[in-house]
Amino acid sequence: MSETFTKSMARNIYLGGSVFFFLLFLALSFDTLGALPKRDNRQNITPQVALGKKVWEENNCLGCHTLLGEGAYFAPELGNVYTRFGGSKEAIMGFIASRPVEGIPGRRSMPQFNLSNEELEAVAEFLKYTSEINAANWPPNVQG
Amino acid sequence: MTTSRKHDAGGLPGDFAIWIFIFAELLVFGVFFLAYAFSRANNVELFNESQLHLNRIAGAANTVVLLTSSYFVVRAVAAIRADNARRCGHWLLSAIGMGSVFLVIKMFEFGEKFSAGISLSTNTFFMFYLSLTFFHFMHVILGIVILAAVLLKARSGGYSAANHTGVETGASYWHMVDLVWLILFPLVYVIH
Amino acid sequence: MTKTPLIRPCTLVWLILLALTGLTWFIGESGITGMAIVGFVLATTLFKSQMVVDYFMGLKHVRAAWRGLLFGYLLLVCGMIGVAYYISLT
Amino acid sequence: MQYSSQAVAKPYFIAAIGLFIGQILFGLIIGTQYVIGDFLFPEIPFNVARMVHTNLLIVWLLFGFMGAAYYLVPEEAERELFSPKLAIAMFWIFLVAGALTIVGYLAVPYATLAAATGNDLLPTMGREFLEQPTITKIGIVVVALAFLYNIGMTIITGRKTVINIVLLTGLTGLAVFFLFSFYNPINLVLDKMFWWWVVHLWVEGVWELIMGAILAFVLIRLTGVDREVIEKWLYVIIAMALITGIIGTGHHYYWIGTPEYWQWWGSIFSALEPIPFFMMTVFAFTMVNRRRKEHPNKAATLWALGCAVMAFLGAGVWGFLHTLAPVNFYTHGSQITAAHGHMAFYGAYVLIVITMISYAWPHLHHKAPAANGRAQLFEMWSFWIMTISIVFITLFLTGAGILQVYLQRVSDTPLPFMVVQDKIALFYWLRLWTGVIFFVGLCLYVYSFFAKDNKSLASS
Repeated sequence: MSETFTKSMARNIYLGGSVFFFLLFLALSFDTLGALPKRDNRQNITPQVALGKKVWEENNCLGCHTLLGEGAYFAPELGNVYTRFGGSKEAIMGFIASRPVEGIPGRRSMPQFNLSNEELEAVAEFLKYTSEINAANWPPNVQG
Repeated sequence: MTTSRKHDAGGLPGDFAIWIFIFAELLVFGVFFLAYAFSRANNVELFNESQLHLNRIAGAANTVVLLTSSYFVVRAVAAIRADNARRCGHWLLSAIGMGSVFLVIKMFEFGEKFSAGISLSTNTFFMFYLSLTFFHFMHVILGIVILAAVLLKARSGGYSAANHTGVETGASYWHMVDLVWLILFPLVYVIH
Repeated sequence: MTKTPLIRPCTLVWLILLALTGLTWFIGESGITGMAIVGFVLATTLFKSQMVVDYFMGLKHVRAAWRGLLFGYLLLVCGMIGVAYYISLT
Repeated sequence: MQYSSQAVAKPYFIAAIGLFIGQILFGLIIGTQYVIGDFLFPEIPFNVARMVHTNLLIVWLLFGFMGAAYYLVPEEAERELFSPKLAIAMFWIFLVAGALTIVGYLAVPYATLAAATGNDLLPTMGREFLEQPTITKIGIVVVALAFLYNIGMTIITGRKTVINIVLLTGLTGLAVFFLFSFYNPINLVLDKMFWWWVVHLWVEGVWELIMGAILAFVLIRLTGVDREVIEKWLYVIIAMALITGIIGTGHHYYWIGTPEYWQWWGSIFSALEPIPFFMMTVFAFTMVNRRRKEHPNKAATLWALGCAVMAFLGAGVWGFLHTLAPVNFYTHGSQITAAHGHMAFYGAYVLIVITMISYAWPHLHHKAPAANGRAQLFEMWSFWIMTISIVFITLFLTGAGILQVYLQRVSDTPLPFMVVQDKIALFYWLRLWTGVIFFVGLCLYVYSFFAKDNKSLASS
């Protein structure tokens, strides 16, 4: 290399470049925060949905399932489970409540979480709220 | 480490590090331009219709402004090569002034669009228009910051005919900002 | 190393670039379009950008590979824009 | 070893390797559960075992990073560590907190753990990789701050090299972005959006600074190439990593409710993310080829080169495979993601920590620049066994992912998730057996620490 290539200029590129792109990222994130109210279904966040999210988190549901594609890949996607179960909260509640304690021999099984009826309803409501988020038409089909 | 050896070596003007940055930036802009072009091919009517809402006079004026500021930067480099740091400073200041004019015109243009309720989420065309021009807008700001840093050093006698790599480095970046706009203007404002 | 050879072509280049920008703007205003016009605008753009590379950036005076790299980049970008435009016509 | 306080790195490295073993064991458990669904059910359900697998990974890498910092910072700063006592105290606090958390995961149901640790007061649990109880998270912050203080004081009062400064920025960023793990809004989209500020800005942002700094440190020592050259390229590489990686966060904002423009911004910038990894590979090989001395630690050179190559393959190539929005629409949240995750973490972060251990351990333990030839031979064998295993694990998961995507999402008659899982079980079996071979490689690696050379074998 016959060109001038100094360490101090390389450092300037590093510092300037990262500050520049971080500011750009902040600007885009700021725009996103402004655009979200039209997409994120926040008008349907009720105390029940809040409880549902808490139940979802405190039983580590994401340890097996994906929600909008994020989580573990051991069990089905649940972002659209409300749609997949025919728009029935009862079906979701019934499924969770009826898991056998000892599992299903030889097969993957969801644990029995012993949720109260209030918690069951809350989780179902949370999943309904999730299914109504505008996720750019993802997943590709009802199978998730 | 800081003396310029480019004339005997035929290497790129300025510090090589800035050129790595310039190549990276050109790559990003290039991909962005092609993304625009091929998205347009799939949504010709939407793009043509939306393009009518752009302020082409502002776009053309900004091209003139940027070209002129680039020219001023060339004069600044020539001045320092002639060992005239004072004149180099004047040209740099003029270039920064032109860059600021660009920003003012652009902000006027953005204001026009925002008050019409246009945002990144309006449609694909305006997503690209705002993304590309805002991305470029930020580069103009960065370019001005770089030129200002060079100007300060030039004023304090930091450059001479024998040692002016810093001026060439700043100049190269500024020309890149100009270069990108030269493609952006016809692509987004004119071609339909 | 001397000053005049640098400035004189650059002033001319600057004026040419301004004139070509005016032409591009005029084409946009007149509303005329079609593959030929767009091809012309893109060719102008390629020419203008290469002028900036050669004279403003000063790559005319450095190792040819660098200039070639940038020319290749500009050719690719302008060319692919042309291809995309051609696709949009069909 | 030039400074006696560098020795505090030793317990950190031992803990890292110990937890690595645990991580792989739990990996084997969940690998088995993929094919024998009721394995260890209901004692250790999949979600618990997976949480242990991923959390152990994060914790041992953090141990590795901290150990690496304690080893290299004094040498770079040319002074003793600011406070070796603080470093040892933090080691024990971190280890005990980590162990208690893992025990908590395994001993009681997660909901009980959440209730017992007061998740109600500040709910942060139950999100992927951030499953730790809030109190553990606070503990992590405390340890991180004490660590940064210790390292920072050493650097500020000592020689400031590029490696030290880059490492310090990386570690500071690691601590700062972790703070977003305390932000858990009820709005799911906001939750996910800022969750990535921890996860993405860690692994595709500030961790790359740490990785680059460690790699540069080791390369200077192993090759004897001029520090100026290596540091210059370190700056350029991490600059490229951040230029592409920060906006690259957008590749996680395609389908979680964030606006559509992220599909463009994310695709364009993350498509360029392989560039810094490619530069790192070229950089590592160039430096080794231009070496000015023959360092006796051949194993460390192998780990370092392997790290550069595997990081490029795993993070660069396998990342690029599914980063473009139109592809990701089909592959998002499938086994393709798992394939990429395994090779990227192994290539970039597992290998950089082992590179550092491999370089530092002989100095720490034997007061010599390299372990004996037989120990190095075992190290090299373990490198090849683990690396080839991870390549095959990645390939099998990619195969599983392609089939899954086709059957479940692309075909005209999409099949339900569990039906598809049964159809691709063969790939999971292959992955599991490859995982066992990986574990053999890991055992060999552990053995290499105890391997005596032929001479002492013959005399005994």
